[in-house]
Amino acid sequence: MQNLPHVDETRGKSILHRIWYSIFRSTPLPATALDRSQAVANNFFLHIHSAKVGERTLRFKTTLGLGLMTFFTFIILVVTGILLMFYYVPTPEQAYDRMLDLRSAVFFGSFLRNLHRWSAHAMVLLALLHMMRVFLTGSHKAPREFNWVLGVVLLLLTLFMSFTGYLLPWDQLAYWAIVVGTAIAGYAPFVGDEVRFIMLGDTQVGSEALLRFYVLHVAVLPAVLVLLIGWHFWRIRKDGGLARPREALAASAAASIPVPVPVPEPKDGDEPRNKDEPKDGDEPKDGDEDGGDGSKEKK
Amino acid sequence: MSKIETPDFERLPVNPDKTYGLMCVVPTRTEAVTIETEKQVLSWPEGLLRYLLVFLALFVVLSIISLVFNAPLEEPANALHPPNPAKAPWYFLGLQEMVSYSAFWGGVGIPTLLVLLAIAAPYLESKPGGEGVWFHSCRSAANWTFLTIMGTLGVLTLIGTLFRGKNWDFILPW
Amino acid sequence: MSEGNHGNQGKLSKERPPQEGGSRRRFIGLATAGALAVSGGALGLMAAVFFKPRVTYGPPPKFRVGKPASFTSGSEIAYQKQAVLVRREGNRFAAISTKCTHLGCTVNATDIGFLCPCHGSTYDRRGSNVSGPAPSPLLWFQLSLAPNGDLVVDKDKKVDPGTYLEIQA
Amino acid sequence: MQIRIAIIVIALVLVGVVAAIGLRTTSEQWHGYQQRYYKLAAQRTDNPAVKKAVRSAKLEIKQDIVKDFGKLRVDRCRTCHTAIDDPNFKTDSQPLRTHSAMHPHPFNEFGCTICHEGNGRGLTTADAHGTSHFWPEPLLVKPYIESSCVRCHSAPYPKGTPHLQRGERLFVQYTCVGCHTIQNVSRGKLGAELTDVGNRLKLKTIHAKIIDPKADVALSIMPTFTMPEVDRIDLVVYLKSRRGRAIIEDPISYRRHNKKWLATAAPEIPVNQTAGQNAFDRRGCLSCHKVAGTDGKLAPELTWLGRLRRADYVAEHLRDPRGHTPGSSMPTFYMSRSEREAIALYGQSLQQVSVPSQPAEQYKLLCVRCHGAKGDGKGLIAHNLVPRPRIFTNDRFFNWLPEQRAHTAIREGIAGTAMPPFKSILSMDQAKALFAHVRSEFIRKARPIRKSKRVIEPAPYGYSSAASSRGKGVFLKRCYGCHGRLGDGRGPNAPAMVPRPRNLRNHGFFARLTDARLYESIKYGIVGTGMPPWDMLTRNQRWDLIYFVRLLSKTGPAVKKGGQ
Repeated sequence: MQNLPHVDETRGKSILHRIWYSIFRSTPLPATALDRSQAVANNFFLHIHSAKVGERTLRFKTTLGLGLMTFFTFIILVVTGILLMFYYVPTPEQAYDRMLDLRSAVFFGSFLRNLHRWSAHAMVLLALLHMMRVFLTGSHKAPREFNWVLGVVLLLLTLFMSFTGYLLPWDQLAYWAIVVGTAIAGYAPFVGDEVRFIMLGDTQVGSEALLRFYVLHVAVLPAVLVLLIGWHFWRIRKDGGLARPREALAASAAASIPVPVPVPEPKDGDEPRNKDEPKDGDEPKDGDEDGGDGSKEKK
Repeated sequence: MSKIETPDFERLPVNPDKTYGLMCVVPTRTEAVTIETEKQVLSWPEGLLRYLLVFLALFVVLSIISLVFNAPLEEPANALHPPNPAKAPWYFLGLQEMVSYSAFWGGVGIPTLLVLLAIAAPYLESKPGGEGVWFHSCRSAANWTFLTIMGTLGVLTLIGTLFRGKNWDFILPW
Repeated sequence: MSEGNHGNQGKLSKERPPQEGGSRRRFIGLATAGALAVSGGALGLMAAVFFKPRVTYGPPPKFRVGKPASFTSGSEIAYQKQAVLVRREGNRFAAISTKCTHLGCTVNATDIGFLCPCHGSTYDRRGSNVSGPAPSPLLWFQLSLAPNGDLVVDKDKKVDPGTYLEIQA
Repeated sequence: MQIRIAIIVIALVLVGVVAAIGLRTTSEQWHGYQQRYYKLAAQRTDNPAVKKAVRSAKLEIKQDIVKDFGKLRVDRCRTCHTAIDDPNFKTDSQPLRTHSAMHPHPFNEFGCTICHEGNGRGLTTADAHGTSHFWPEPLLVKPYIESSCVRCHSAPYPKGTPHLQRGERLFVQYTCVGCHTIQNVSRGKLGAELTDVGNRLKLKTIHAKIIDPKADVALSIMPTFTMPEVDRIDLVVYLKSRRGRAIIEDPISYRRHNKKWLATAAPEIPVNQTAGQNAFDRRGCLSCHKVAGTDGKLAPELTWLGRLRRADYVAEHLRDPRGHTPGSSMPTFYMSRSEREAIALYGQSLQQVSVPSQPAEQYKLLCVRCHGAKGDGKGLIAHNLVPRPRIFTNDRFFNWLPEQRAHTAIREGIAGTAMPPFKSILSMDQAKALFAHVRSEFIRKARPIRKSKRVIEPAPYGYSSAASSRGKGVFLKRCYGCHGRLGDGRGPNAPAMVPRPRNLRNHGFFARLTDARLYESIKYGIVGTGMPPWDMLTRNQRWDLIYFVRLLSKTGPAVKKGGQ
């Protein structure tokens, strides 16, 4: 092993210390600027985030916290969704009865189902609002075009996620929404009927459709969503953080497009380069509007 | 590495086996995303505390909603009796409203165009300016176009949600 | 990987930032942590109880076997599905598990006790393991009387071997 | 610092919210019921063993899983209704009350919802009793619970089901059998099939549909029967009990039984007046028609049927009412020829009528039921008649109508409609006086409509299929908007029109109509109705149209020649 700092620091300390540092690689409650930067950089979940952010980035007015909230609803949905899976059976005979069970016989089931359902609605709403925020602040423009495209795809996935979840209770609301929704898909030119047939696995909504929607809802779409959300966050850093008003930028060349500049001489107060992002330059000032996946590590 | 003066390794002793840094791969020049113009704060704790606040607020609001309103559960699915009206989830009611005029254009044509338009938006709006500012005057045309589209969808959604009753007839919600 | 950037880290200030109202801040921090721990704990606890089903769909552990009078004295009636044998001796009733304590085969009741067909364990009439690989006696379950006079076996409640329910019939 | 304060505030709110969640999650309605039961049960029992068992009982969800009867039932009713098998709770109020001893079905073998319906999985009152708008099977209470017996006990129904048995009789009595099919019971083809209506509709819906058939389906043709509420309840009990194949019946014997039933011919009866009267009563004719004091308030009065219609007319009408009088609301009953003839024979005996001398009294006796006391065409039964009765207040029409045609209509009736010929009741003079009365009473504006000289151009050629198909072309261009593509008087404009456009397929009506009158109607229109004068058509086009109408109504030479 190389002589990493914590190895030195913990040598001869208690086993608890050693376990802590074996996991987190930084002090539990970092108080100094260095420790705090380390805490962010050394953490699997936080390292996607820069160690420092612009003050403006954190201002509520800048983003209204919408992207972050969308992400948090997704986290809530994943947790409640996994719990609900323990009592759900994706068959037409059982699905509805399981809903009734969740409402009556399963302890805490009613609240979890409510939370899942309302969070799903909230996620769609928040994603839409987030999209509006991004557009209205011009944050989709170069160099952030592709992240906007990712965002559009994420929005569509969110809608599809919500739609597939809609069928699972197998009640009238679900059944007819799916009948109508898939019939709309059937109007797609040339491939419509095929697409509808493949979506339903049958000519009409039945047990095959329920199973397919279930698999999409609990496995395929969440996996794709997680992947794309990660990409979305990573792109925020790569694209230079939140969009800033031009007036706030130096009038010089490096406006919004990364341009090669000479390595500046290190000055006092320089930040440590993030280890994973050597290209970020000496001053990682990329704020992070959405990179909050570290909340669970926070406390 | 050679260009950077050897720092104080009191706390983080350098690994003697290490002979290169990634920066060395880049000859003489490196890329900076922007030039620092604003005040920076440490994301731990300033950022994370705010994230925590947002999360807690969101969770509290959703919990209260879940406590007060039960998730809807209607009759068991019955392929023989469509409810009247059979409505999709609210976010598709704009679509359903359009579908009630034309199945292809409302359900496939216009939505596809809108998605393509959304994807193309940043490429269409290529003139720089107005980034990071709410309703910047130099982007008013784009903003108004966007708001008009979203507003139209919103109005359609509202009509589909509130103003449509049995047999998809117009009704007043009050 | 992590060594590449050591170069700059030394430049970071190692002093603690000046604290405004240190003790107040600490109190708030502790209170917040406490409140979050309490709510998180409560939610976690409820989520944990969530996993324990309050109803099951298999054969119910608590089942009725009819009126005591329907058992003749000295009878032993085996309930295959529930793997329970109900015995009447005089006015005393008992419910004995017929599940072998070795590996769970169903034992057969005989005149002299119980025999396990799988690995040859034998038990006496009281259910005590006599020979074979069985490590412990057969379980005895609680018998009780429902208000309408039915005998109820509750497989969730074990009683000491030899515990009989006495009913003045 | 502000942010930290905000966080602690919201964290404290969270503690409160979580406490509320915890409270909601851990406090359940049934806890209280079970606690009360255990306390009372221990007090009331004398048996020490029971006392001990009850004292040590803990709160739990009690459920009965029943797989034997159709679908899987998970009934948790005993969680609240803990006392149903405890004989010490006979006089308590629900939920802690002993189940009535009348039924020999042990609840652990049958469950509860098989008889009581409701949501067996629910654990709150609203949920379990299915009072929510969304639960398809709300709890059945007396007397509706009788309908559940039929799940297993097919006819003859068991004791203790008086409402069910009466409902079965009422289903025939109110002639429901005429329109509705229930497999192995009735063969009506006009209304919805009711074989499994008990599975499909809630009590409330069935009830509401009988009270007002048009409330749910605006264009329903089912008439609104007047019946006392007790009858309606029993009918609902009977209808709720219709659940298709009973659980105990295996599919094969059900099909065998059904096949046999389908092949059963309608019973023959002797063709005489007494048998006819019996059939007339048994068939429930009076649940729609009126004879003397008994009035179903839905169909024409038959008190003097023998004076108006001949027996063969009645028998033919019974055989196929809607074919005979297109648009009639009367269903086709499954009757043998002998039964039809016997009823027709009985109809001939209905002669009793004492015609008052005053035209006003005559109008009250003979005309009010259809044309209405105010002459507005809104008589008691008007909405069941197709075409609707003439509206006397339509002064434009009646000022245009030649007087003599009105007199003929009274005396001869109007074929193909409900207007009967009164010639055996009213003399020509009486008819004239009656119409004079109608004119003075209702037709206010005596403003004669100027009649131009009517020129009826003679037919340039006779009927040919080429001519009628040319007529069809004109028809589809000019006439379909009102008369409908099929010529059945149900064009897209028809619903808004008063009077409705004529059904051009009404054989009876058009058989009486001369070509000349058809030509006149087309050329000059019919004043006071939606029929405009078709001036722009040529003579040949008009005749082509007439030939097409002849074809539609099967009154043309083509039919006589055995053409189309």
